Amino acid sequence: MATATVELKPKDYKSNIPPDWCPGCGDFGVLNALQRACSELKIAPHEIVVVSGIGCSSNLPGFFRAYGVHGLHGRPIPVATGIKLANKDLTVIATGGDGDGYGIGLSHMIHAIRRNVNITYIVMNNQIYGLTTGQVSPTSLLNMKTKSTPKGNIELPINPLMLALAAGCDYVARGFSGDIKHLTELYKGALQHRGFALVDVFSPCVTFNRYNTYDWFRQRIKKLEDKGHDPTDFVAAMEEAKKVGDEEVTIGLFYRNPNPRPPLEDLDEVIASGPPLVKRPLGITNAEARPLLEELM
Amino acid sequence: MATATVELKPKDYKSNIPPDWCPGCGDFGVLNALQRACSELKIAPHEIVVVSGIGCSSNLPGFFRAYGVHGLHGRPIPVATGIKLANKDLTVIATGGDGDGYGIGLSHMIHAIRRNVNITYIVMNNQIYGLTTGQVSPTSLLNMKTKSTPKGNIELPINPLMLALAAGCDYVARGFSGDIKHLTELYKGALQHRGFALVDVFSPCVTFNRYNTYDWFRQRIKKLEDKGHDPTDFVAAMEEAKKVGDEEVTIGLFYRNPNPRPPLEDLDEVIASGPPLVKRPLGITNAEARPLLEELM
Amino acid sequence: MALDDLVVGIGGAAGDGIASAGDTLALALARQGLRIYAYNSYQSVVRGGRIWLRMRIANRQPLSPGNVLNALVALNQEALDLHLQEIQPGGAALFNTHRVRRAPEKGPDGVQLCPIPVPDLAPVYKDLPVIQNTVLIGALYAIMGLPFDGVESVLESTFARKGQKVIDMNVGAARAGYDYAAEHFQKMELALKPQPTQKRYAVMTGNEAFGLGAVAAGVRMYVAYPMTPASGILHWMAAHGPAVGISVRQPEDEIAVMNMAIGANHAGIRCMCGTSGGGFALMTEAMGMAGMIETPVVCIEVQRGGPSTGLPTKTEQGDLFQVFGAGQGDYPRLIVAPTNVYDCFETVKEVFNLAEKYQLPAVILSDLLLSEHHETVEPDRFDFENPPIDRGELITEANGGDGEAYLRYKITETGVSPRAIPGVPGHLYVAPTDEHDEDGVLISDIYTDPVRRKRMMEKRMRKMVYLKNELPPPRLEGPADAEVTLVGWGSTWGVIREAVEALAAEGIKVNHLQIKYIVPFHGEEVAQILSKAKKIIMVEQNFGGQLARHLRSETGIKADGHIRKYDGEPFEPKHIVAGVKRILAGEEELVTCVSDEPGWRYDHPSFV
Amino acid sequence: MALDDLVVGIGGAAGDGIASAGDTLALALARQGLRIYAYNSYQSVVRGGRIWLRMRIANRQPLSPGNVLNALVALNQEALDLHLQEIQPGGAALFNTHRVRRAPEKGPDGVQLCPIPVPDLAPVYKDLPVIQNTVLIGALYAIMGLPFDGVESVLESTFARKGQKVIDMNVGAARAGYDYAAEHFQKMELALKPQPTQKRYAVMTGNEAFGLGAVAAGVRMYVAYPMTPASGILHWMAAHGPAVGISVRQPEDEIAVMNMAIGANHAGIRCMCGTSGGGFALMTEAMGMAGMIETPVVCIEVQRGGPSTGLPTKTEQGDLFQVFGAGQGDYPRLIVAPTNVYDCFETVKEVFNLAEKYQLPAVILSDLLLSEHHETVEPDRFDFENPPIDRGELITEANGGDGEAYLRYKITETGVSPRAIPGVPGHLYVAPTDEHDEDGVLISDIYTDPVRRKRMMEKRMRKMVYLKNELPPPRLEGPADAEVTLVGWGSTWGVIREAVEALAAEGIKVNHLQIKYIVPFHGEEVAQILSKAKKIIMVEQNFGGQLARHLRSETGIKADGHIRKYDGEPFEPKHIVAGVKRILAGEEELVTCVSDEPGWRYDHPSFV
Ligand SMILES: Cc1ncc(C[n+]2csc(CCOP(=O)(O)OP(=O)(O)O)c2C)c(N)n1
Ligand SMILES: Cc1ncc(C[n+]2csc(CCOP(=O)(O)OP(=O)(O)O)c2C)c(N)n1
Ligand code: SF4
Ligand code: SF4
Ligand SMILES: [Mg+2]
Ligand SMILES: [Mg+2]
Repeated sequence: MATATVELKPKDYKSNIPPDWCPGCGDFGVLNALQRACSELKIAPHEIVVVSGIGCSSNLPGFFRAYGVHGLHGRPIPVATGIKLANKDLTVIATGGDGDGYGIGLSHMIHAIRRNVNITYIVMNNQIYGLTTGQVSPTSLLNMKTKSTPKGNIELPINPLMLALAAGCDYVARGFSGDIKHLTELYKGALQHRGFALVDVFSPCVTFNRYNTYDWFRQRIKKLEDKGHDPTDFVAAMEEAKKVGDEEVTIGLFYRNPNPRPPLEDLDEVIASGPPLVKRPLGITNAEARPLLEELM
Repeated sequence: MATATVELKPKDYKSNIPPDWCPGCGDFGVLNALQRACSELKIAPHEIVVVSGIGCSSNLPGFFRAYGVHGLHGRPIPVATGIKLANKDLTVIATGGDGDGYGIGLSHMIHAIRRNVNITYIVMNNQIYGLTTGQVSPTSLLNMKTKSTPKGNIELPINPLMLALAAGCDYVARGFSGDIKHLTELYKGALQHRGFALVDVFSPCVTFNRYNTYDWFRQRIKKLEDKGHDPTDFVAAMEEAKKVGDEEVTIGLFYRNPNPRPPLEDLDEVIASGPPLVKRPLGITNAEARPLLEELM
Repeated sequence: MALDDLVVGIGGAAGDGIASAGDTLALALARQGLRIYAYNSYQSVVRGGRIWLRMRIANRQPLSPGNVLNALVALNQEALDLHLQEIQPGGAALFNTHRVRRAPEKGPDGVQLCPIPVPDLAPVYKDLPVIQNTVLIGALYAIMGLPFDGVESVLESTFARKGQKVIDMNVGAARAGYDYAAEHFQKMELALKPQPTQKRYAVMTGNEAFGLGAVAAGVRMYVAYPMTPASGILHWMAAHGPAVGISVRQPEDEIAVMNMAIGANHAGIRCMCGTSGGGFALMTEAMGMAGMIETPVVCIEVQRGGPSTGLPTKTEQGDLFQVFGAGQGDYPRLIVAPTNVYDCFETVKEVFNLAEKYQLPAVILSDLLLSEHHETVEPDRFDFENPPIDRGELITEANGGDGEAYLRYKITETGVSPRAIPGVPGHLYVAPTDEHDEDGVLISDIYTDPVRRKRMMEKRMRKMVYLKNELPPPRLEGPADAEVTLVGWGSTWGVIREAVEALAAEGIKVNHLQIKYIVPFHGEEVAQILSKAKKIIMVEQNFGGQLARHLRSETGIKADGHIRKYDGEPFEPKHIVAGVKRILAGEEELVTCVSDEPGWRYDHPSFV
Repeated sequence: MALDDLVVGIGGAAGDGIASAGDTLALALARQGLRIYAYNSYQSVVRGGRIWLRMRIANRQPLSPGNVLNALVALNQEALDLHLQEIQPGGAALFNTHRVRRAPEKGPDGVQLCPIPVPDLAPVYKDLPVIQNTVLIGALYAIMGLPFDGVESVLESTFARKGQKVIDMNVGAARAGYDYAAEHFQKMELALKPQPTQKRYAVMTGNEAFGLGAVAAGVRMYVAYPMTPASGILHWMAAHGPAVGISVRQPEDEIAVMNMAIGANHAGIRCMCGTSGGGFALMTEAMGMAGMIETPVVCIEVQRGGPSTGLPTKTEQGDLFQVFGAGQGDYPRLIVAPTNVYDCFETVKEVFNLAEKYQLPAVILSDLLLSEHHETVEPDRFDFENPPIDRGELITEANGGDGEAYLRYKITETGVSPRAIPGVPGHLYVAPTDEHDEDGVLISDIYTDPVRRKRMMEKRMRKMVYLKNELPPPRLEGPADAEVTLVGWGSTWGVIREAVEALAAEGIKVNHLQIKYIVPFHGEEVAQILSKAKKIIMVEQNFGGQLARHLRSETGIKADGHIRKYDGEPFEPKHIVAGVKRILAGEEELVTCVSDEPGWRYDHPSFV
């Protein structure tokens, strides 16, 4: 991660496009904290690529001043992987919603974790499909009424943190978009972590999720930091991650592997062997290529 | 699960087609144990549907005398889900390989688990892509040399049992195709469990996986039953599932929830409300449908 | 001249409640025996931006959003600023003086400005700003000169579940608007005739008609992943399905949707699924599977503006080739593009019967326009009993049999093989996506056999011949000796038909061929019809002229002219009228239309 | 008459090592300056079943598997039983007396039976049964009358890494077979002339040529999920890529493959991916994304027998419309079907230059035949330096700029907008799959604008016009005044060309148009060429006549006849020759061919 010498303020990460989210949407906090984290870490906007899927949350790249790809629903992670492997000097952030990441895109996250692709993945988890106007999501709580479950959700919500831990993720955190300072710190840790980092963020949808509101969260949120949780303790992390539901909502850094695995870019022999692929000269001479032909002769 | 009164022998579950697997392939044991389990549970062949994906392993339905669907690579679970929801009286078994189930199809398994679709899922895990002649699989061990990783695999293998547990699976087991008796018992438990049951089976590929051979397994295998493992203890199950690698290979029943969640067919108000959907009469009269029109008037 | 056909526009922002205002208005009019056609131009945003709902009101059923604007209900300043100039003489602009602070002194010539002091008329406004809609609808009703009871009855039923207090509040607000307008403004000169109340219409969207069609077809499960503009089917189903025995499931993605639907149909129920273009892209592999294992399945593909995520809330007919080319290899399939709301209902019934009879996957190609626009329909034309459900050669019970082995994929004259469903004794088989023999045994692995492979391929494809013979060929509408033949497909039927009438009124004789069956295609019949055409002009809501290409590939016929629109907004009759005239004048062969009235446009700050 | 062109068939089961026996033979011949064309008919099974490798050997490069069988190497009883009768007079049948116990007394007329006592000749056989291949290849070499050093040199290099002992054992076994055969059997009468050793050929498959093409094109990453028959590219890349700086990754599915490839190209490297039909079905959504965000990407789609899983190890040209219709909506794309092994190499270089220049997704349509058959090629024709890499208008460094804001999607005459890659200062933008303005800002949400939308759509599609102008139109091969014009596409070039020659030899004058560029299509040029054709006959390896349909949609031209094959086995020249004659005789308009020799057929027990 290259750092810039000029001073970078959060506003330097603000595009000219005002976010089109509903007033009060949790995603404002997610954006805000990310702008702060990048400015505090002094990562120049042109060295950042934010890759999203499709959803309200996935509109974020348009509001964040950096390079961006606003891709397909559920697919930010493979796009981000391709970018990172092509240019390992870039800071690559994948982002999107709970439907995008834990529904249609779930498999990509788990595989990216086991490969340890060096990206930060931020999920704006509002427990609903926002952009499509309020259907059940894989993180909707049981019995939640939505447009597609008018009598209440009957499917056990997914536990993304447990899944990430089970998949071998070395940095697993959860934040709340109502606590920007706390969230900023989680992002900073994630961005500094070399390897796949998951930051799940409870980011209330004020329009379609009338249940998991700011108030609902504020009444339940407990910070791991206040609980004396040791983020290097995998078993404790699993235990804490397991607790979800109506009583308590835990946020903070669940797990950071004290002996992190090397990221994919260090293990792929070609990528590890030199500067970013994109900076390597193209072209091969006939003489250089000759052994490839000789082998077939 | 309906049972037949006539006596059913394992051979009654044998089709006329001799398996086309390589001599010595682990999948013979998987098939054999499944035929035994069904015969011991006396489930009539016509009340069983075996749904597979694509792979050597996925050829199994052709050799098992029952109804079958030999579907698309990675997609047996959604097909099996559709069948089970349409006709909850059937015993539905989804099966396939490690590439099929934990690679391209991973997301379906995790979502089926949280929905608790009442099917048994058997994965013939040979830690390689067999049918496509030997590429790396999501369960290939680190450093394994394959056609697509000639210098050794650099991606952390997936841990399907931990993922299943993290996703909320109420029946999680692992068997070894070299121990048919043990495997038969795991199957029987899975088939009797009302809800999603995962049976991961180490099923050696004698042609393309020269590392994880029968011998390799025999030297390492430990049975949970011999270890005094309590399958109702979730935390212990996670701990045991976490142990994988070169030292020890644990098989047996990792977890069975003593208070299992109800399966999806009991929660879906329409399906739960009567006989299998397929047995309900079709057609609606104009009078019955009238309220639907009235609402728009 | 008193108008007997007028367009009311309601403009505001997302979150202003325009859709429900439109619903109230539409239902009120329908209950009074008037006909409406409403189209909502909205944006892919949940709050803010711009919504522009146009409702055409007439005694005769309108078939398109129309060409003009007669009355405007501006819910904010911007809506007034943008659309005021579009209003035709004789029209009116209604607005809430509290939201529209900078109203002009006067409107365009002949247009009445109707400022309405909503906060005074409905004091609840300060806590419940959406009440402005109710007040303004009331006022509009007065200006249209219609009796208030239409609005009243709708508000009563809409709020029935919320109790008398809420009803009273709403009816009071509407009444206040009605009375205020009656007192302060002139009535528009309209020739709208409310009908006796026994003649009531339903207000329906294409998506609702699809849902009703599924009910009639005996569908027992609807599976979908949300995607605009197909989500309306999911919402309708979730709300209404369970009461009529339809289970509704939302899986993790469209791959699961299609595979699950195939599984359910394979097990013997009728299961439908729905999506839009991007979701359908993920279903194509499984479409081929259904073709290969000969399991019927029906998917509704509601097209929107493409390519890729494109214009999620805009209309287009851009997915013909995606559906045509779905999946690798050749396999039998049915692709049908219904032409109006009634046809949506009929098509689901028809397509399920055909999909089951021929054991193949079927796609119903709709688009945002057809699926989401509202129109009045005659409820009695929705027959849930006819045509009856025909499940084809389906074996659902052990038939005793003659001892012969059951061949699931038996080679037959028609290509159709009797289909047993799992659970039936004596009919065991495996349905494989690999090539297989009559008994389902693979002929892709050790039992390779080119001769059998060829026969099986031919068996499957033979079904297309018989299927085609069952489908009614398209019919030419309008005068045989027309100067021009307009050819369209699917949802544009209505607007083309209105354009034909408008051209006739100008003395240009035009007839019209609308294609509903895309695959199989009535090549010979169409060629026959078009061979008599003097000038063939294709009308398509896409860039590339997808039907023109399909038509040419089927018949060799190259159209003489093309009218296309791909800006996301639907055709208005005027676009087609102008296009035909330009082509006739030899000015252009390809006319591309655009909705460039100021009301459609929106500037944005630059990104960097 | 001494044959100068003969076909050797090697038959056995999967696991018998036929492929490597074929490799040894091919390389031995190539090193002696002979030309080969080999096609392996195998089954989707890892052990057992049947493998049937046919190698055509000649002094002039053969372009197809040929029509007949001249020599048989039977690795098991079944291979002998099945293929013996196919051998032409003058031919020979070689087999191991230990594997083939029930050999007939004598072969067909003029066919020499050559039983070879492998266990005696190579005692290691009992522990290493695959040594039989080496012995039999040695024997075959003697019977073909070729000097042994070809085989010897190949065995030496093949086993070089295993040490002298292994080399000696293999060379000894081959030599024993050679000597035994020389002593006991007659040489075939052949006119094969080994060339001086400085004229050496390489033996190459289409997949290897694609890999080499990628190296030449400057590809820095290859991404694929295994799928027959595209896996050969992955295997070649995994084995050779890293040494030339190509990273090879195998993600979790084809959706990830295509999205990752797009990401990598977006970041500024050249990244290629590959798959077969079923995998491509999962890539179509992302194809549309690449079209929309104008990121170049290249995918090789190697077709196999469909529909669905179909015939995984058999050849077909059945995916034209899947690729044509990939993804919803209209977007620019390039689809190219290379026609031979050299062309595979050239096409990758060409297509990357075009994809980057026009910033669009490109698909190279191959098939199992082209991708997996082996043929001798002249190594000097593989030029890695020319044409040079042309990356189009790519901004990889801050250019100081003139202070003007960077517009990633600037509207230009050609539709191409200079593309900055992430990391370059001063060029920030977002690449969105939603419709967007020149600066990348969405015009699907609040900034909806039909006028801009229309312009952006036109900007993107304009690229197709310029792209087309750059592509060489197809050329008619053969006499201008021919009786018949055969039209094919992609991989069938060679077999059609040989059929043309065979027909000429019979006095039927035929010429030949092979289509390489599917999209964009040279409609005018093709129409021009075909307007002069007396009788147009399409030759396609599929059921539906996909190119015939495409041709008609582009030109209106309806072919006079069709020769099709969809049994999974490739065309042989004789199929086309017979088809042309039948069509000329007016017997049929559509001739479907099948490989129904007994050697292709395999019965199976019934399932139930
Ligand atoms: C393949 C595909 N399927 C469906 C959609 C429609 N779609 C757009 S956003 C979305 C879900 C949004 O939910 P989430 O990811 O949680 O984001 P949110 O809007 O809640 O921030 C869906 C289903 C799509 N764009 N592509
Ligand atoms: C969409 C798709 N991609 C790829 C393939 C090719 N393919 C067939 S089987 C297989 C993997 C087989 O591995 P596994 O699932 O582990 O089964 P095994 O053969 O090892 O039993 C692949 C990649 C396919 N059929 N479909
Ligand atoms: S709908 Fe919900 S998630 Fe979307 S912008 Fe509004 S509040 Fe945010
Ligand atoms: S290749 Fe491996 S998995 Fe496949 S049949 Fe042979 S041994 Fe079994
Ligand atoms: Mg969400
Ligand atoms: Mg495997």
